[in-house]
Amino acid sequence: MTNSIEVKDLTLNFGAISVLKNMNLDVAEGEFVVLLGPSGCGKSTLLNCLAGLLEITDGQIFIKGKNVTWAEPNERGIGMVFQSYALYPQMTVRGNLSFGLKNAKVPRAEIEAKVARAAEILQIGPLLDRKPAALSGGQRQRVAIGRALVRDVDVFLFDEPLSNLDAKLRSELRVEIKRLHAQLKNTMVYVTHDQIEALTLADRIAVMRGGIIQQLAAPQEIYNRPANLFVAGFIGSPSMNFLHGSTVDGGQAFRLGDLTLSLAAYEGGMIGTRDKVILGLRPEHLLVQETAEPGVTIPATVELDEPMGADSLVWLQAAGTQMSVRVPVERRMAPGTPVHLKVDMAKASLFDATSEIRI
Amino acid sequence: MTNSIEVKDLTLNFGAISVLKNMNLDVAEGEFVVLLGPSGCGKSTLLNCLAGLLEITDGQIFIKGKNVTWAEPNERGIGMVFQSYALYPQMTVRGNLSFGLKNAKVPRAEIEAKVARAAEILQIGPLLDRKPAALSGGQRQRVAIGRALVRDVDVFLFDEPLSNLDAKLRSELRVEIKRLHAQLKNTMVYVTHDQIEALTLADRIAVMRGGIIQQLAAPQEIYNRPANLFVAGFIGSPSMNFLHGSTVDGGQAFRLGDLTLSLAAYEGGMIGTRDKVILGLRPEHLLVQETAEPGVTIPATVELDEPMGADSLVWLQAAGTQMSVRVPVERRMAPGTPVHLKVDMAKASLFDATSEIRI
Amino acid sequence: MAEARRVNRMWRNMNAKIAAVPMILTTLVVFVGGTAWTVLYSFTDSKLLPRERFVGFDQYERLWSNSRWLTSIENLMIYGVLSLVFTIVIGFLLAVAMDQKIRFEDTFRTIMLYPFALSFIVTGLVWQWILNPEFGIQSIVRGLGWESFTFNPLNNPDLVLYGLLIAGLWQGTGFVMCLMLAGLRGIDEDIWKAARVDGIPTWKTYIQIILPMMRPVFITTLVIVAAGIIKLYDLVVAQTSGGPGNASQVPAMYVYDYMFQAQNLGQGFAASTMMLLTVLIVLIPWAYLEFGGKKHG
Amino acid sequence: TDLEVTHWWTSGGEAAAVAELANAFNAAGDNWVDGAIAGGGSTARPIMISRITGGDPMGATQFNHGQQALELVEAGLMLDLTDVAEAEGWKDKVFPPSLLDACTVDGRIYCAPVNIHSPEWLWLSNQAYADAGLPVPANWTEFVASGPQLEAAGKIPLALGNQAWQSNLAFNAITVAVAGLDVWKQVNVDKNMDVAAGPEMAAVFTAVGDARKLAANSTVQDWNQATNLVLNGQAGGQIMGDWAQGEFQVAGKVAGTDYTCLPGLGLNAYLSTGGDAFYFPKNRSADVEAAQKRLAALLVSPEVQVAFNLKKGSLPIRGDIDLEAANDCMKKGLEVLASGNLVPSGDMSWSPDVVKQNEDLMVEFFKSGMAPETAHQQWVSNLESGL
Amino acid sequence: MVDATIPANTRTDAEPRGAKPKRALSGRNIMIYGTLLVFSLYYLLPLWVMVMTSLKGMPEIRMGNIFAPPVEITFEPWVKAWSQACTGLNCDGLSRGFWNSVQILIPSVILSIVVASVNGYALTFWKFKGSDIFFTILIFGAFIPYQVMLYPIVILLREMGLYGSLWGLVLVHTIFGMPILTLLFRNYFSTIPEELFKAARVDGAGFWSIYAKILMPMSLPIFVVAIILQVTGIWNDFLFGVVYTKPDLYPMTVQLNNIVNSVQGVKEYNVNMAATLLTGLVPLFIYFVSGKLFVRGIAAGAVKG
Ligand SMILES: Nc1ncnc2c1ncn2[C@@H]1O[C@H](COP(=O)(O)OP(=O)(O)OP(=O)(O)O)[C@@H](O)[C@H]1O
Ligand SMILES: Nc1ncnc2c1ncn2[C@@H]1O[C@H](COP(=O)(O)OP(=O)(O)OP(=O)(O)O)[C@@H](O)[C@H]1O
Ligand SMILES: [Mg+2]
Ligand SMILES: [Mg+2]
Repeated sequence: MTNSIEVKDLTLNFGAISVLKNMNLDVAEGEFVVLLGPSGCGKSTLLNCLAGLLEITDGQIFIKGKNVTWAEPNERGIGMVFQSYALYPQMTVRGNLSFGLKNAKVPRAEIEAKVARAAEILQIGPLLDRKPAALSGGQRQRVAIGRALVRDVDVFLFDEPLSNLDAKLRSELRVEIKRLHAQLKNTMVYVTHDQIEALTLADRIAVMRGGIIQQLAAPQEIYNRPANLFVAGFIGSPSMNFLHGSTVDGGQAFRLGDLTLSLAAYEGGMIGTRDKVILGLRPEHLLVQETAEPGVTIPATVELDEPMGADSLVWLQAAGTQMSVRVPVERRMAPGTPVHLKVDMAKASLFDATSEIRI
Repeated sequence: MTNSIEVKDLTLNFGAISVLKNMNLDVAEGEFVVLLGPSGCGKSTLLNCLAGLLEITDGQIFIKGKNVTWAEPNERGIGMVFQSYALYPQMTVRGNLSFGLKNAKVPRAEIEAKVARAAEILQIGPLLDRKPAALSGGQRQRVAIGRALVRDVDVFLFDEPLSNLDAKLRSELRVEIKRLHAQLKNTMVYVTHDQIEALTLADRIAVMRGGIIQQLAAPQEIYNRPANLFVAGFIGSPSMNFLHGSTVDGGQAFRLGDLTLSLAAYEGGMIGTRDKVILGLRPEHLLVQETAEPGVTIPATVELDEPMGADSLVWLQAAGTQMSVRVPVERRMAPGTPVHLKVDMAKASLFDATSEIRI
Repeated sequence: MAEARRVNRMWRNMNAKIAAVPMILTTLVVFVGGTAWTVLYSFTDSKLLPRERFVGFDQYERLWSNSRWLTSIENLMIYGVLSLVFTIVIGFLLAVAMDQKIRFEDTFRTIMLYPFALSFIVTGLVWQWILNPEFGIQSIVRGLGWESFTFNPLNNPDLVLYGLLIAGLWQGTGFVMCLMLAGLRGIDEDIWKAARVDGIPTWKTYIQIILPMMRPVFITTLVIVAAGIIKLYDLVVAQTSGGPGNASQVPAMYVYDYMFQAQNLGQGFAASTMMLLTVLIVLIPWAYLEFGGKKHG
Repeated sequence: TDLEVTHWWTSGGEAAAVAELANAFNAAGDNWVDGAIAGGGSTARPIMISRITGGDPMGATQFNHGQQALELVEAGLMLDLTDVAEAEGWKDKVFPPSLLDACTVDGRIYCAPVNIHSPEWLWLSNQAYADAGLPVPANWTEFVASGPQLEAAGKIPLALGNQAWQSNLAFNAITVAVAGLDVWKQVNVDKNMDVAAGPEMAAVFTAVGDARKLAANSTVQDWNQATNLVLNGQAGGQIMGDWAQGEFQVAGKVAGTDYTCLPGLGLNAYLSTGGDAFYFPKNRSADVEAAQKRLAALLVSPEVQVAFNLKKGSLPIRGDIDLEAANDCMKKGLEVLASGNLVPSGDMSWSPDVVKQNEDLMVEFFKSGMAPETAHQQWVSNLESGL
Repeated sequence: MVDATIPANTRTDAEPRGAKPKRALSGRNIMIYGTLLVFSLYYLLPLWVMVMTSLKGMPEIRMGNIFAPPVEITFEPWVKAWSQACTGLNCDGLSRGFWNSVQILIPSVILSIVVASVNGYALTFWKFKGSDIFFTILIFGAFIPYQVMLYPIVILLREMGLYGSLWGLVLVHTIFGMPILTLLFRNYFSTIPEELFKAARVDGAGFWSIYAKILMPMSLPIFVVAIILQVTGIWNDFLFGVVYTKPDLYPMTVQLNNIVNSVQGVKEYNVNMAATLLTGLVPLFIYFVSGKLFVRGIAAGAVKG
């Protein structure tokens, strides 16, 4: 048994509403799994089930091979970090860190040692005697992590720990969490709806929708080979461009009106001839050029040009829809300019329009 | 008087605290100005002064050449869109849109025409009879804009209109606002602390700190030639890398310990020999390569590698500090790898370490 | 221009200023004016009608040598402390019980809250009746065969305050429970979760974490309950008339009796002034916390 | 004309008496608007005073004789009744004359006395004594002596309401009875503080201490509840004013057979002559003023005096009328009155402030273990505050 | 200890799965419901006694047990309390006060709530110099015993020419309701985002129209709380009703006081209880009907420090 967390057939209903549906999830020892999905898809609910904060309707949960389905939260060997930090406002940082330990009747000296160690790891030593109200957002977040840290748990659960912070701080703390993970080697389950966080932090990402895991895979796999249309559309900002068409010639080519694109380079399953398919192209996998190349380019007209610092996002009208393309920021394009978009079919995704599953 | 907004020596104190200090700002007819700055720097305060929602301590405000310093908010010809939408919860969308017109005793038929037009522009026609609670975040935002739209104002003021939305919606609405501006050609003043928004939307960006405008210029100018250290560090994500060193040989080269970089390609003022300067290098202006090139490269060791979808951020230890570099996502780098960073000095920024001003 | 600015400032928000007039008048004329008037006349020897014959601190000297007044003050302090402690403790306990996702919450809440709808006069009468030794609890228990049972607080000078307390708590705790319940419901759910993950037992979470977090609720409650205690009058009049003897006298009764019955306004005003002084002593720290604290924090 | 009359006569006997006044007034073509306020003078007086000073006066209002309304008169808020008094010849008819003196300020008359109330009565329950197998005592001394036996028979020897004024009334009654007329006068009229602090009064306090023991088990609030205890034989006796008689009468009890009354507690048959009077606050309307004067005249008229006092159980304020219908007790009172054994009431000689302080003192004394000596000292200093 | 309840590394169907089984009669539940029941008894006892006593005849009351239900139910005490009980010469019970109370109640409740809510509104959104000071004094006013203010208010009303009139009393209720109500409204309004107010100002709405069109419709919960508190307070008021009006306007509580205090021989406890219940009916009804809204309203902002 090498899995740190095993979720078996987990179902959770709130009254008549089924929030998690027969879910299975294995997390390996030391793995960093990110739960990603739109608001209300059940991410927090799943996390709360793992922590024992919600009573599940059916199924089993194992942590380190132990069945903890009925165990109390503090008996599960988990630590949890909340979005709103949930620090105890009237206690100092030290009090916050040691409260759980004191309660577990850990000897004083040991508590102090643990607090000191956590403070060192998180670099909050000088803050130990302040109250949470006197801390900045990032510092509070660190204390919240520290509270889990002192308890020497095997599994860390994070519920959107960075979403209350501003962009700059967020990117700093992201790096810090990643480093922490590298240092502690704990198992971590991390909820977010920020893609950048998911992509940068995760060993594996579980993309959820409506209480069901849509795809569980490594970030690059999810980014490059999304399992279905939902995952493809959800991951990546700006979104993947979708072209609704059909495959012809036994799957040799994609056709949309006059446009035909060769699928020779496409990496996927058996394509065959299909009436309705959707071709997904990421903005950075399209190349803007002046010349047309039959079977590889799509003619387009520039609509708008959004410089974003390092690169620029160009919005174009192409194949009857709006598409976006990423170009270096030096390349300014005037609205109305006719151009051609060269498709890198090796990096494209093709979906069946009915089942929405990747072909 | 061709300026749409003129702010003259504006000062605003809250009691003893001076929030805006002797500020001057001219916004041209039809211009899109973004106010950007860290939290608490006075962006909202400035906007509220423009709108007449705060009583200023000193100075004058002109809108369309009229002195509106003492005018009521509704007499200033401005419309305002708030971060939390601030829709009237008990009124339908139609009620929200027409409330201001009704207050102004506009005839009924005219109100209807205006509401219909705004609904069309914003594509909220089918929502007119819903209450705000029954709208999605993006729809609410559109209604909030509509409320300003119906009033046919010259100036639109936006206070972080997108910051409550999720990333996906945010990028969609950003494009929409830009298109709206192209269509209406109103003057717009837009507060945000999201750089992407600032960079993509603005004709000019005003970067503020502590109630003072640090730099007011076009986005690319701000990005590439930040006026001072604060602007340089604030704009760009991940942040610009800073190297603390000195200039030698009458400004021919930058030196940090053993490292010497030629400043021949640097585009700036008179450099001269200075004891303390700071060299700013953006992550995307560094090239990772295996070979050293004296005077142009910095030796570095890979620390961490953050894949972010399209590209990947590599954190390195170089020249005694931590630096980040942007590389294509395909290029994975193992921690510990020694590499060399090639500097594109034409895109670098050099600051005097004392005055923090760009040289 | 500076002149124009000032004029402009004056006329801005005219409606708001007009709307505040009732409040300003009430505070200035009634509360400040009335108080000042009372304090001023407390230095006179006014009898039935106020008159400006100043006698210095005579009224106060008499007041503080009057055994009824001293008893009243002592009673108010004992009753006040007990009442504050018990209302808050009971209110909080009940709110905690109500917060356990129980069944019939509506019913329980209505039961606890309805006494608040009844006036102190009614409360006093009913409890006088229930505590009456001839009809009430004492006679019932004796009727059950326990002949020596004695429960006659209203006629025992040592116990009469507890008799008042039973009635006062009956009337007021439900409302405090509502305040507390509302406060409990306002606490971030995540705090609870964090405490559970930390393995803190529920009771400990309430005492060590939730209680300190409810400070604002406690302050509101304290203001409301304390205001009621200082004004305590109707309940005493209805339940004991201050008796037996003077054992349940309270300051408000002293004020009323001396102003109107004894026709010694000066003495009544002096007693009022002392009561107001007490209020100030209680309120100044509160005002400091409420307004002063915010500015500095 | 409508005339609003406020008063605090709300018990059974009192209400019946008021009805007599109202009927007489209505019969004369006016309209008596009754403004009864229950709860006794202490509840009602503040309301009355507020209304008079607030500028919304009633047509007429009850006060006790004496200083209660003095300042209102001095402030010019009360109607001058001198012309009515002269026309009706009150000076000659009102007896004892001290009653009219109490209505007179600077030679003008401001109130119409309606009755004489003497508080110094001991009411005894014949049935209670029969139950205990004891003879009905003839005076306070015997009553005190019979106390323990009564108690042994399961009776409350002395019924006493909890309200402060009742304790004070008992005190005053015992003072007159135990210390006698001279001491009373020296203390209350001459205000001789040496006498007040002297041994005679100390004896009074000892006597009151005895009364305290007898009343230890009495827990009722109102005076008529206490009377009720006597009336149905649960208590041996009660010190209460002559108005208690109204209650016996309403209950159909007969003086002499069912109950016994001892004026001056059977020791010194002196009665103090307090009582009720009506005042007429100044009013703007001339109509009302005329009606007020009509009512004033009516109140003192012989027919009304007879009808009213019979119901109320109090004594009439004129010496020239014949109360044939009066019962045993009233007759005893009339005799005392006729013989001139009168003392001025404390209400008339002391300010309400002093009276209130004494009430506070007495109620505390009766319900606590305060030593008689302490109470005595306190009492003297209370009197001194009113000098 | 953990291992005792959670056997490690074994997978059978017998081991924990799904929801944790619960005992209905856990110690915790017994304690919670036990506490609630005991207190409910305490709260209900007086009501029980009042209702039972009011349905008994005097003879039965004299026999003793106040907690026993009546052997013979009689509604006579109710009839008597409502329409026959005497005070002085007036023998029409509570009935004559009822309409007076209603007449006093309605304008007093409306005016006091309007004034207090406007105060709260001004104190939240239109702060002027010194507004916090006025607010502090107002709170101070909440503590002033009414007896202290009785006399100054008599003078005030006399000078305004309102003494003895309905409007004088309405004014008094407005003044004394102001402190606590203003506190409630201020706390509630301060939870409403200021942006909403700003948006309305940009839309050209003035002081009053923001109040009436934007804030009022949003503030139902706190208005409910205020109405409940005021109805209770004003309906139950005795002191102001009797001191600042005249007999034509005396509220029901004055009759109640008269009935309760006019002892004719023995106390008629049954009539007293019936009168008490009758007087309390209006506020009781309001509590029974809107108790839920009351708690919600309080939660919605009244308890914010
Ligand atoms: N106590 C509850 N009772 C009923 N439904 C609930 C409860 N808690 C959550 N839900 C529902 O369960 C669903 C999942 O909620 P959950 O909080 O897990 O979403 P989430 O993925 O964490 O969303 P977010 O990103 O907004 O935090 C939602 O539709 C929510 O409405
Ligand atoms: N009513 C007020 N009284 C006192 N100080 C205030 C008030 N409103 C704002 N401030 C202070 O003025 C400064 C500027 O506030 P402002 O709201 O303009 O910042 P901002 O740039 O909009 O920040 P954010 O990005 O967080 O919205 C802050 O330091 C704030 O604390
Ligand atoms: Mg969530
Ligand atoms: Mg802002």
